[in-house]
Amino acid sequence: MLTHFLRLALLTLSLLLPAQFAQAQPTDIPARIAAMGEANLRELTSIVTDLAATGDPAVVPVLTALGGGNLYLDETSGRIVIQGRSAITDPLTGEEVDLGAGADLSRIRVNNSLRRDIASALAGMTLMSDNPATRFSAAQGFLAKPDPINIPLLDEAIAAETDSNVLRLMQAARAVTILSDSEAGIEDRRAAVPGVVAGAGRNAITILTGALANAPDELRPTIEAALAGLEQSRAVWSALQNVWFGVSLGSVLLLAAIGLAITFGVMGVINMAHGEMVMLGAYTTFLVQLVIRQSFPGLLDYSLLIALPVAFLVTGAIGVGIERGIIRWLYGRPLETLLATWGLSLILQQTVRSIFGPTNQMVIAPTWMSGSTDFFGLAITYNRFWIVIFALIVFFMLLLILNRTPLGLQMRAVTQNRRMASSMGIRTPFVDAMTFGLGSGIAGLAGVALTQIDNISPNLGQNYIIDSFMVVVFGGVGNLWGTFVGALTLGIANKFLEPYAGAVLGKILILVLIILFIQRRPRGLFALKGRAVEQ
Amino acid sequence: MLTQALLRALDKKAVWVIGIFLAVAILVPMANLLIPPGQFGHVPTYMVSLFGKYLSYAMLALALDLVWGYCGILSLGHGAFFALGGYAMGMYLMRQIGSRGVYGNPVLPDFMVFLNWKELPWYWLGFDNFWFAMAMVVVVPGLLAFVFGFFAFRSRVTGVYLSIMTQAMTFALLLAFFRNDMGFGGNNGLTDFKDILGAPVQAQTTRVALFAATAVALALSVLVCSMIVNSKLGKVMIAVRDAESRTRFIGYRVEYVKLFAFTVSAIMAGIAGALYVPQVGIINPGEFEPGNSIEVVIWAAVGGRGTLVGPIIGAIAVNLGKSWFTTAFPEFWLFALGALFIFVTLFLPKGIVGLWQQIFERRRKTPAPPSPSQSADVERGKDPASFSNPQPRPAE
Amino acid sequence: MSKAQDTMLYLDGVSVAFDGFKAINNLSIIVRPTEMLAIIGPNGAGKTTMMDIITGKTRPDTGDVMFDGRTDLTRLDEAAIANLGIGRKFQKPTVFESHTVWDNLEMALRKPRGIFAALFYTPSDDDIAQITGILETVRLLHRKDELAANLSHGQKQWLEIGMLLAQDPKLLLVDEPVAGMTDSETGETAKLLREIAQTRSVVVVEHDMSFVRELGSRVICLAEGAVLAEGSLDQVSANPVVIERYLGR
Amino acid sequence: MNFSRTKSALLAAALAGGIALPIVPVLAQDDTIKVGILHSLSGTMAISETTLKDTMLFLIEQQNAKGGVLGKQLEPVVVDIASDWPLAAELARQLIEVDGVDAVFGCWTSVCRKSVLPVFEELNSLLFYPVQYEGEESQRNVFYTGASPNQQAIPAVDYLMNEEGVERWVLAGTDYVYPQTTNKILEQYLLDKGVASDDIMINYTPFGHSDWQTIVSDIKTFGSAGKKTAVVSTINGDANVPFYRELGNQGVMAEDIPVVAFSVGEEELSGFDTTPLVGHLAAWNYFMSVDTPENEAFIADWQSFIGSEDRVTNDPMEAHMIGFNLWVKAVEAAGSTDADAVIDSIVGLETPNLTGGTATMLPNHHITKPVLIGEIQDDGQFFVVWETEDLVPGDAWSDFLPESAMLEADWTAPINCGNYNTETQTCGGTAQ
Repeated sequence: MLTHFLRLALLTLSLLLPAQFAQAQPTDIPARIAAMGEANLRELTSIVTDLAATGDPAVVPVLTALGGGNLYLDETSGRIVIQGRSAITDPLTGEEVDLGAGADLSRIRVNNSLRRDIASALAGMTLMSDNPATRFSAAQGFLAKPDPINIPLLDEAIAAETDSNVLRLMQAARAVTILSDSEAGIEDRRAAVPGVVAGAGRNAITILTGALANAPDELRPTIEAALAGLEQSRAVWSALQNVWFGVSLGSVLLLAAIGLAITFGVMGVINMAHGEMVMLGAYTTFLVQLVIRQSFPGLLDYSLLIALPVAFLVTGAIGVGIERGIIRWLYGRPLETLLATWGLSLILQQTVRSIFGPTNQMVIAPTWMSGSTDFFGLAITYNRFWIVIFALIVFFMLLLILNRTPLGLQMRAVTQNRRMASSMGIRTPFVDAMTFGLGSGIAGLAGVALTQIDNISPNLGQNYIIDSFMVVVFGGVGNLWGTFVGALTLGIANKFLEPYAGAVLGKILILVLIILFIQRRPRGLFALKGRAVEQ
Repeated sequence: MLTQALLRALDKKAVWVIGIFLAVAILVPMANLLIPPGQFGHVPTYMVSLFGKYLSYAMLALALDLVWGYCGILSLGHGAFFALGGYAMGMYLMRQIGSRGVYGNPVLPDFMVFLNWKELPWYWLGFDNFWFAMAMVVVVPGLLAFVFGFFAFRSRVTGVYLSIMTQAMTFALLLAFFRNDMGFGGNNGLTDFKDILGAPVQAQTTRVALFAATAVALALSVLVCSMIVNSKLGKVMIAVRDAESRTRFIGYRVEYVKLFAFTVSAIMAGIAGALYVPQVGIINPGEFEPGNSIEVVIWAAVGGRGTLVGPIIGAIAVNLGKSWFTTAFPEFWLFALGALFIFVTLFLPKGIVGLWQQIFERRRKTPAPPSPSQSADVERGKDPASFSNPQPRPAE
Repeated sequence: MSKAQDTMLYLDGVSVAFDGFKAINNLSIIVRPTEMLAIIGPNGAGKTTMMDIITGKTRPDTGDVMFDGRTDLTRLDEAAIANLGIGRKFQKPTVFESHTVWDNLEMALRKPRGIFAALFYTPSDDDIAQITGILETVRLLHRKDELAANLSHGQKQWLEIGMLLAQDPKLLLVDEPVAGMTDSETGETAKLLREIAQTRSVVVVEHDMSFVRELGSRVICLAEGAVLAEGSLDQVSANPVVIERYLGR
Repeated sequence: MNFSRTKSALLAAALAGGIALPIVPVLAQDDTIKVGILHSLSGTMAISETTLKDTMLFLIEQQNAKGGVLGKQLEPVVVDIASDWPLAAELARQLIEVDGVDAVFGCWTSVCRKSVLPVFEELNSLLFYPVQYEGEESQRNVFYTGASPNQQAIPAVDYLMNEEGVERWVLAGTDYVYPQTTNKILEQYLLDKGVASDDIMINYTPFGHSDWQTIVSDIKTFGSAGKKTAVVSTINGDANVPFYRELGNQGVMAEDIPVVAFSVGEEELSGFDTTPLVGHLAAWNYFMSVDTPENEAFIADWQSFIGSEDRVTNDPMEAHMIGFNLWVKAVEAAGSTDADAVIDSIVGLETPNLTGGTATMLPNHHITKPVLIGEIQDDGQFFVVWETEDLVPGDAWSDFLPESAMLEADWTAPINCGNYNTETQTCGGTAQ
């Protein structure tokens, strides 16, 4: 109990700016909240400081809501309310309120600086919250705004802390605070440096450089040493980071190209409409999510998973249609399939453009695909991570289909010797249609994944078609492993070139390298051998 | 020797095509300059430059057909040669602006001035001289084609692989020319030309002259092409197209044959580009778009590949359609274009000319060019000469 | 080297394998100038592969291939070998179908193969006479202006032989020349080849035993990429192993 | 073969002739005034430009409802330049010569403007160009109703400096002329403001760049130098979605490293979920969220015209609206649609913009605009956090580029010059 008052006192002190709000009384909290309705940004800022100054836990929900943009003013009744997920509640009491009809909610808007103030204000009040996540963000708040006055508070929190992550962060925050406190003893400050390095993660460098600026000379060497160490490890990690970037870029290329490895690599159809299949996959995802958002909002997080089979079927079906309608007349004339499918791609693009309009469509990222994790200094974004996983799954599924299923067997039979296959009673037209459908379906799957990193616009496909062909040709036509290795090689090479050559030059270099490579190995990385290829 | 070759080129009825374009080169300018506007038969200047543009496209399509229709090399990068020729011309025109640019800088083009370039990059030197520029129009595309072709054909990169590589080439150039640091004006390219050989580019007479020049150039390229295809070399080219390795076995160096055709064709494309730029008044990296190169193939296919007049007809027809559609049905012209591509490949494998032959010459027993499926057999690797070829061939 | 002396074609210890499968296995064959050699053997014996090696289409893994006693063929490519004077006729007749019979021969005619030579080539009266002569030999004079595509199978065979003659080679490699020919045509072909063999070396690959008999030349039987038996047709066909492996009972 | 050659040759001639004859320029009928609309409806730029085409149709319909201009109805002539710039020049020529339009509204990219510019100059017609651009140009026949750098970039940088206390700058852009020039100007401006040159990082990416991992992590590293860092983005349309996604996913929060964009408006944001972007900024001269009666009415009419409640409005649309109204006023004032008359009468005319101010056509053919800074909200709208007290006049020639500092544009007598050198008192450039 006593500690609680002590904390409040400290807090109040800590947030006493400007001074005239020193006599802030808990009683006028409602008034202040009410005042938010008509306040402009400057007034709002002072009100926030003001509310924070009361140190009353009751204001936490208000500030949280304000920061999160969930605080509304009902124009008609003039009430300030919190727009929750399910219900509208009163900011102070937290009870549900019924504004009745005629309610006209308008959001109380905040800007960056205000958001920062709120975060730091909340930090103090939520450091003892029961929810570790809240405590974590609170600790972050302290990390961001170190202030000596908070040290006892931090100490207490650290003593009480159970969650190791939060604890590490709190200790870091404490270390930072000491380090940046000019009153604190040199020894303490020096001792604090390792704490910062240990706890602050990627921000450590930022903090230390900041501290270095106004550190006394006797402190400098320690900080500089620590910085040097960090820089070194960062150099190592940045190399690994590049590999990761390369892998994730490679997996995108793989996804985009693997369908082509079937239609072009296995069937020999120069499928210029491949990119459009990807695009259609993306649009299917968009539609699926649209339906889900309107009818079953609960499933929103799984919309991508639901979209996968749908996209596969839709694009697969379209693929079969194309094969039956156009491609089958052109077998043995690969260069002419190029022309026909190019025309087809124009039509598909324009169709989508006239149905959905030329502008980008929105696919919301599911929560499990947004944000990133800090894997020992490697920043790994979840969407990239899942796409890598997904690419691998698709690839190995495909291998399985081709090598372990009757359909796969027939596909290989037909592509290796059409006449022989048909004379052995394989229904070649059916197999052709299925093969092309499979390739297109996989393109559709790629489309689903691409919704997470790229525009969903009619031009989506064009951005990938050339790269896809490069990957397949580089890897060696008709060889899935070639496509696999090719995609990853190109991805990683690209990412290692980019820092030195820049994005544009890097891409150019890659293209030139591919051209040169093909001179050396005219059949690509993993060329098919034997006579089978000749038919 | 040359004269004989010329005669051989002419006695084939290519003389007609040549004649027509020479006539056009004279009549259209007259119709524009002599017949007063409004009167019947007057060709407005607008139409003149429009058709000038089409003719340069036709020349490009002809160049492509020389390698594709006759030598079986499907190049999806001819737009690059066209654009390079165009840039060479554009650089000359930029230098001609002199101090009339918005900043009045006598040497630097405007885009260099406001990007704070201090002096002219070395590769811009000499382009103030018309003849040097014209030399570059020929040399740059020719050289690129020669080097690219030399390596590609020597290491026997064929069929689909070659096509994709040419795409890669033009795509790489596209990205390169987009870069402002390259000093070619980046995305904006080269524009706002003032005059060519002292004559203002916009002037009616200049436009008409440019048109005439294009028509003559086209006639000349038809002459050159017909000279080539009617010579024994032309026959060898067709042999290469139909049965590449068989041609090797009777002792011809296939790679050189291809290299010759590819280089000549690239040079023609470059010249076409050089004639195109002053008539449209701009050259920018968009010309390197892989899509453009593919469209050129379509023109040739629509008109009828493997003939000299086919690509010309195709280029003019498709572009007329394009101009008309983009105004008449802006929303739908892509549908039309796409449908055209599919229709032609499915139902008109020999293009308009082929159709023409089918309709008017069914009875006459005239040797027809090989049907695509025949030559396709070859593409499929059924070329018997390669039956026991242990070298893997592309799974076409 | 000395062993290669005064031979037209000299293969010694030649082997080549595709993905482990030994198509040619330590093969040694000698063809003397103006000699006719018939090669028989079951399918997959490596007959065609042998021709690929000689004509530079396939590089042997090991072994020497010498032409005219001095030229190492393994270092040259198809065109160079063809220009040395080795002509090849393919199993399936391969003529340039979109060219007329005449043009086929004109292209094959032994003349400078360079680009510009070809570009500015105009047939001299001598050339025309030569081509006409060949057309008579292969009995195609009456169809000289037709597309090769319109020829019958047998005629294509002969046109291809005509192209061989036009190349005026020192060594002819003829792969199944009488496939799909009538008996009379077969006879004619045998006669023609014998004539040719007066002045040049000829290697014939054939299944048709009666035809081989008509050739009346030395015979080699290949199997699994190696020489199974060698000698006159009677000797070879009497050889039990050959009967066992190829002729069958 | 040969015969066929002849025949087809004749066919070619017939074809050419046959088509050539019917296309003889038709002079504009007197009963309507034709207005050309020159935008990309297909190709890469369709994403941005299609809306502008609809906007023009909408404005023209409104005007006709009000009785047209000079008692005549307006007749829109729409063409598709298909993101193909030589085609743009050809179609511009066709609009003017064949269709006989009196004014053209169109183009988005600089290259489009550059390619049609000579045509308008030669045929002396009018082009209204509605998009923010790099400046360094003023042409007698062109009216620039979009922002020039001093009406967008400079104020935005000022805001970041003063309000957010930014000391370290990333200038990220797509590699084409608008970002290149804008960044050149900004770099100079920042240096003048005393920013150290190693506190400025400039980065260019190709069009439609979709893999931003490296660049975003570079930005994070650059931002971890202990100084407040901000990104000034001139990244072009399509590349923005993946860019912002990567920002969001790599946890670059607006509180830490705000991004201020010059090419991201409501239209672009409608393409994705903006929750992770809340707080990032954009600088424009108009936002859909601006709360004025004019804007409310405009949005309502637009949405009813286009028949969709969720279609947004954006800055270039307002620019077209202003340009169109100014043109109408000028035609009324001149009593004719003749180009020269309009050019003379339009300078100095005023029309209300949608943000409660008035747009004035300046002698340099640019207009006065307010500058607004907005923060992205999670509903894809912008919340105006700052705006200039008074209108900023568009400046054709930047004062921060050495070569153009002493240039002025004035299309009124006596100067009548697009690049008047105030030092040498002569028309035509600096380097004389």
